Amino acid sequence: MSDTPVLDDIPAPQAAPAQEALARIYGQPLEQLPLDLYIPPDAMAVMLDAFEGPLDLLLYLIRKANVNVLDIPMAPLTLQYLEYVEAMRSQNMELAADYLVMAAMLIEIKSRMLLPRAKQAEEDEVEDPRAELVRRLIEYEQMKLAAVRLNEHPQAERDFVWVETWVEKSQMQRFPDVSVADLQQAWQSILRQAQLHTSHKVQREELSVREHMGLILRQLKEADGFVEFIHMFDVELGAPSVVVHFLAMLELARERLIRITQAEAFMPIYVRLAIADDAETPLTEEEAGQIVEIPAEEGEGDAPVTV
Amino acid sequence: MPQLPSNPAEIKRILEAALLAAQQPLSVSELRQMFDGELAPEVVRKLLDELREEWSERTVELVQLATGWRFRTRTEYMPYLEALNPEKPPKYSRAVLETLSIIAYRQPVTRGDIEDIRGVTVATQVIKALEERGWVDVVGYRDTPGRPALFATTKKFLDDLGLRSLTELPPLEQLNQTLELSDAS
Amino acid sequence: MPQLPSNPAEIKRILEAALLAAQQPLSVSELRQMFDGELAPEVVRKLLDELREEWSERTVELVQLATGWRFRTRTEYMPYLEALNPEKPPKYSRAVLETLSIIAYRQPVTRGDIEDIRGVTVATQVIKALEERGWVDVVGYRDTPGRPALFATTKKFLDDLGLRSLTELPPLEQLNQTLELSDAS
Repeated sequence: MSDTPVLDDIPAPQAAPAQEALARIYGQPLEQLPLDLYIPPDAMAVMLDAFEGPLDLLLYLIRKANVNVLDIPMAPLTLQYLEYVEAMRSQNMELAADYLVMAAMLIEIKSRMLLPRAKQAEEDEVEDPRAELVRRLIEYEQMKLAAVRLNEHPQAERDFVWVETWVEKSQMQRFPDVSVADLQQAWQSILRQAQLHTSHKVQREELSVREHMGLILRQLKEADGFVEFIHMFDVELGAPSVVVHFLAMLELARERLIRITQAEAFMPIYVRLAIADDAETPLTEEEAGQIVEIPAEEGEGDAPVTV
Repeated sequence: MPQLPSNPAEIKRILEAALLAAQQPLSVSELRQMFDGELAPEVVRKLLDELREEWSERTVELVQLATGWRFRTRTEYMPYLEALNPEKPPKYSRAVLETLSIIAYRQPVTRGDIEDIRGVTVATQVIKALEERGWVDVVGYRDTPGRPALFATTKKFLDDLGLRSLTELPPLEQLNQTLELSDAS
Repeated sequence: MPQLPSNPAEIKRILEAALLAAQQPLSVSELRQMFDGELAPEVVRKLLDELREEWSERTVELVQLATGWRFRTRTEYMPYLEALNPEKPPKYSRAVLETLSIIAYRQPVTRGDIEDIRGVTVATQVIKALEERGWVDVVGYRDTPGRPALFATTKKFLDDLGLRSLTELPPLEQLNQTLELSDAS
């Protein structure tokens, strides 16, 4: 019944060529397909695994026969395809479903090709009944090859590892951000607390004096000894600053945080930090006679800060 | 915010430190954050090119990916590194690889499109495996009955394959040309 | 299992690649696994020492820890890496903020002063936190029994808060008014 040439080299399932592996299963080449329609379940599983579907099986048959995809001999191809499918179907109906659809398609194409073509139609580029199948085979083969290429491409974790050197987090000390508003809020919370406990009166305090008190103490600490009074002032900061600085110095003296000394009238005035020795080792008689100590207000030094 | 060093060599070392420690690729704009955006993108790019050059002969290489720059070990060391890490990445079946190829080259595609090309039903776990790897995701739904999901590859897919864009995918075999040629004959 | 390279330089490069890619410290015995244990531990140790030396001037350093060897980003790059991954900044406790505001507004003050104002004991770590931050320091000692340290805010404190001087802090009077207003409402 077949009027198309028989392709001897398309392998039938009964006589698969032994030279080339049909597939590799668990690394072992599958060189031979089962010899008759009785296929042991294991072998069948192997065969089903070998093909990704009807297109894959068709491509295999075509490539094996070394025929042009564009000129597929439909009759032998269909025949061989059906033999494979029959073998599969006898074992696994569910998996053969896709294959059966293709079988129907092949038979349909084959029958359409058997129909005599009208003369006039021959001149007009009649579409080959195989065209759609060819298009699908080519597209599938393209994707099949692309998958192989893609798999060969270096892949993270399989072919290389990302470098991720250790950053010792504990070394990375992060500090909280504090804004003026935070301080303001903290102060308000202190006041609230204070109001709950006592009826302290909050007095206006010249902040700049406080700031300069700190500046003076720091200045003296860095100097680590006596600093001449006039050197304590930076006149370039302007009169208000000098005044505040002076007030701060008086306040520090009052709080006995600094000592201001002058050996005798019109001699340079020296300023230094109050040190422990001041209290414990009184000055010698001579020193005491020469050094005029600017007295600090008594009894105020350890008064609690009013809130 | 730390200061921008005046010395380009020092800036380059900072970029290097950041890239070596990064847990994901760093883009030029992310790298610029370290200098409060005060460094021009062209300068960063130039320094990155220099860094890539400097590291080209070493054990790890600096590569430019879809989402930014990152250091990775050279492939030749993988056989040794594998001995250290018993956890192997998944080895994908042909079904998964073919599905991935179709999504990569034909995106966005529905499951139906993939099935048409492959000629077989695509098992749910095939797509799931790719989604779990973070290589494909649903980018929309086709406006046809059933509103099937449209799959596309992700930036992670490009990053993991060391690609900057889909145009860097291996070119498809030009099988179609054969078709045209023999049609003409 | 890959072959043990005959060239020590090549072995060193493999160790380097492994350590750069590792997510945790690698011990000498783990590193030897890469060569199927064919490399003597002394050789590995010697090569690691050489590697440490080679990397000593670079952006990451090879350090030996209790559990093994590891590449670590040098601390000097931390501020930049931090800018890259802005985590949510930690917050100071109320105790720290209140102590800071008392030192800011009432400086110089002793710990006793702060306790008087707050009505509660001030924990040592509260003041320590502020000292470590470089925001307060001891500017002197009050000449009273026990000679308590006097704390004041530093220039860094002003800089970090964007103030030119303490006078730019909101005046207390205004604060009190706000308080009264909010209490009245």
